[in-house]
Amino acid sequence: MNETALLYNYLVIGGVLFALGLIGFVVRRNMIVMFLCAEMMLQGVSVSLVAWSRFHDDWGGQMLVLFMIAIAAAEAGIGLALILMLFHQSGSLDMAFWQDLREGDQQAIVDKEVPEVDERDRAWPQLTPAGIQPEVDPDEQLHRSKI
Amino acid sequence: MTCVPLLLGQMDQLVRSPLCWGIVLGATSLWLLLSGGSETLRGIGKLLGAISLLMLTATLMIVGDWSSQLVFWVLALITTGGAAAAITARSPVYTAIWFAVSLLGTAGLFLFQGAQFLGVATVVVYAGAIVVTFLFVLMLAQPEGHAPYDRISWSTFAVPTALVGAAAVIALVLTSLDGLRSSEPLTSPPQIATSQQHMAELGGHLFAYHLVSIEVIGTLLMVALVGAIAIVLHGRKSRPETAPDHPSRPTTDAGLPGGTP
Amino acid sequence: MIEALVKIAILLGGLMTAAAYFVLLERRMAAWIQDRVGPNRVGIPLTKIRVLGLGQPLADGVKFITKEEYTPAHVDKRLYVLAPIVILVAALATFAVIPFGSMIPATVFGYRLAEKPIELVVAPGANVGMIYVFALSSIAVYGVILGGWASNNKYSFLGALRSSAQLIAYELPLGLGLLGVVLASGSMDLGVIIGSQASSGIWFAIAQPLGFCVFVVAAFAEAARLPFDLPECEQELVGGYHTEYSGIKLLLFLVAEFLHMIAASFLIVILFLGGWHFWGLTGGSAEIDGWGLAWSGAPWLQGLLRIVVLMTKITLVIVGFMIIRWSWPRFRFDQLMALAWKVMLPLGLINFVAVAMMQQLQAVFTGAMGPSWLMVPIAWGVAVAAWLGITWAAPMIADNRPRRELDPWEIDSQI
Amino acid sequence: MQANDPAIKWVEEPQLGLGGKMYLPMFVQGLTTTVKHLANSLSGKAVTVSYPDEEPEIANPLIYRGVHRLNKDAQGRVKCVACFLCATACPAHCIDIVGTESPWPDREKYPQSFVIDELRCIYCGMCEEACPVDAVELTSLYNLTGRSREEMIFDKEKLLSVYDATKDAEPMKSASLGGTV
Repeated sequence: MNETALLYNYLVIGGVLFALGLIGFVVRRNMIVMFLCAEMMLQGVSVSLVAWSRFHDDWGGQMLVLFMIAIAAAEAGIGLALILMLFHQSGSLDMAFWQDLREGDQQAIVDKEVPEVDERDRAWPQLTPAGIQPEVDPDEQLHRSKI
Repeated sequence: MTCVPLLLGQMDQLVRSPLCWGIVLGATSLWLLLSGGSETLRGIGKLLGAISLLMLTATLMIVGDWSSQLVFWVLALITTGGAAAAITARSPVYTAIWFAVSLLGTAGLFLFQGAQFLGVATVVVYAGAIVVTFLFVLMLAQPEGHAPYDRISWSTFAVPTALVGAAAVIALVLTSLDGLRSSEPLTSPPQIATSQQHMAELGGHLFAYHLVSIEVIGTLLMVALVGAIAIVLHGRKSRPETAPDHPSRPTTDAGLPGGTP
Repeated sequence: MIEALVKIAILLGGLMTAAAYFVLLERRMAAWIQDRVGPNRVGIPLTKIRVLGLGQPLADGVKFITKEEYTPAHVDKRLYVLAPIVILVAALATFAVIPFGSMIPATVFGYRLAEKPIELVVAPGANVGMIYVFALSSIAVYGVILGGWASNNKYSFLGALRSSAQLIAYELPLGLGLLGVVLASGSMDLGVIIGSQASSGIWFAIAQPLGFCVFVVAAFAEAARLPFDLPECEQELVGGYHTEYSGIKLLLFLVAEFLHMIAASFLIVILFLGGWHFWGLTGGSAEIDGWGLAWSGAPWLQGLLRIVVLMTKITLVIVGFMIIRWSWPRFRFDQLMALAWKVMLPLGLINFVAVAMMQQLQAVFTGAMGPSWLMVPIAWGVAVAAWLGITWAAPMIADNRPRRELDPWEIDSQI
Repeated sequence: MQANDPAIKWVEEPQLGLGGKMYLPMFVQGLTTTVKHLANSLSGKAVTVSYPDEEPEIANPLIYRGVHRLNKDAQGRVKCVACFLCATACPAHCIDIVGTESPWPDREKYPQSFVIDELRCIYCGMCEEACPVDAVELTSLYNLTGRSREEMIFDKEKLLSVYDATKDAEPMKSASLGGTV
């Protein structure tokens, strides 16, 4: 295999992953999605590191990725705990609840227009009825007919 | 700032390459997908995204014979496509699943490089533990999987700004790597990729040269574990009876469980 | 390439048939234990010949396939379809690194099969063998969790949550039980692990009894077999994560469950019960060496014998799974978690430390690695001591008695 | 109610003995039971009856509750006196009687029609208990089948014919149980 091409391709893919993670982190508002996007950026770096490790025939890059995985695990634990706590306090995973930390002269972001919730989504968790209700004969209610 | 003249100098060359168009198309598709348009716009965005992914993949260099090239292409598409789908999916559960798909692609890329242990460890740790835990939380917090804040971004400028920034990152990577494209191919496979005793060598290296780091990482994990438990316990105790009403609070959806205090 | 394809075909065919017939065996075992007879009617189709009900799997399959496949209106369609596929693929892919025999000599009856002896594993020499199995078992969690969530049904969802919590919790003791073996044999390759047991003649169940116990319990939990089948307990969750499934999708779930059980018994046998090795019968070297007087002229016979020994052991372990199913009631969920975190995890750690120390001692005194008879009494001593320690600590671990000094409203904060 | 309320009676849970704490003896105990049953079944002591191949043995036909029959008296007349007690007692409302004036001097009424819906019947035996003249009885016929719902509605003739078919094998319960009629 062409080692240079391999390095080039992996670095590009790593860069793309990093960029996509960056976009997601900046754009999305769901705390967990933001966290996953941060992990995606880490993945991009890992891909590049493994490529360099192979190119230089050196274990160092792989070691670093190994440590990154461990740190990602630690980060996930702490992050999850924090997110859970924030969720308990605001009742929502929306990051916009936590704008208190902004600078004093900054405007808080308020949503100008909220997309209306799709009716299908709204009705979604309902269970379908179990079947067609049978017709009831009123006479049947008064006395049980014999044979 | 040195990259600006570099970019400008190669602009001419860039505009004529499919790479540039791939990036532009990709940015357009992400813009369509992220800015909360109608279903038709999203469909167009998905189509454009697929085209741009294919274009970008096609501009990658040829790594070897057709079979390994094919495997590489598939893995690259899974990785990048999964990542793109993850950041654009509206339901966070789908985000987590697409991220897991992207992780599987990454693991495949690691295996393709001969980094067996890392490939499998990525699946075990990331896909197996982290993402599952997140799915867990997502499902508890948002059982219906739809919330208005997953459909809109911070403001009108957030999406274009992020896209321009990301495009700049990719362009920077591509231009700075341009030297690699023209360099002569190296074909001798490195020793670390062909080793028959992969695990033994990796372990030996890990504990011979990085012993202190291992200890530090172990300690870090332990502290993180204790910290996570402490945070959750603390949060449970100091949970206010009624959450204070923030003036800056954005719109809430009455359908959310516990959305309005 | 062709060799690998043939092995995959044999493995897939064998596994699917085995899964089908283990379902029959399971039903008949259940019946026998409950003083019944069990399904013994279905024989050869279109005839009236009944052969111990051996046609039952075929009839069941036809029934499942021809049944109405009902997709409820309230499910998330894409994930609902994806879940059984994910779980089945993960369950099948596990077997890529699991050896289903030792070797077949290159020449059988004068007919040359291959350049060198054929190793009976789809991906021979996988350095990461065991971690690969772990990775796939963690992928299987996705099938369960997606199935439960996509069904949009509270029972399914509870089943999925329980299942993911249980599988993640029991992966730790499973890994710790395994680590002892990896440490003693010096490899994660399952073939090498069998080889180290075969050459020394000491199965790891003998050398590391504590690790064996921990691993077996964790394997039961990972395969979600009774007494750990909380993800799908019928009485509480009406089937758990596959409540809303029917037809062939349900079949995929059930087959995947059986494949998990088969994989678990493969692992138990390979890691702890010597794999294809049996004293005085199969020889101790990994290669087919025509060991022993009887087989010296026919190396293929030795290869065949090893397959037979392995399969016999696996069948026995599966029968054990089935007997145990009817011997104990299900755990309560908090008991299950307490068992994983407060009993199995410490026991696994003790085992791991003990094995590491014994390896070091052995290297110092005898200069040799691998299992040795010298260390067996020490290992058993450690196991008994650890077990007694857990017995002593049992009241602290699972004290379910009511606490009368507590106000009911305070209990939540005390837990 | 507080936990220290004197009205609460606290019951101590039984303490586990050493065997219970060690789990292993209990483990062996459970396994032994299971394996014992397994061995029993394998040696042919399963309690299942393979029905179409072998007929089940009815241990005591007198108390078995199968298909109904209408008994006849010594002159071959139907014993029923159309008192409606069985129809009243029937929890499933499956007995329909049309009574009319009896042509015989020893009773006032007799059933012009006597119909039991065997599909609706729950085989509880209440009619048998209620009958003052022991006319309705449940036989030990268990394999009641039919191809249509109509076929399963037994009229008087059919019920009498059940008596004819079973009277030799199963004599009237009233006689064997010391009845008066």
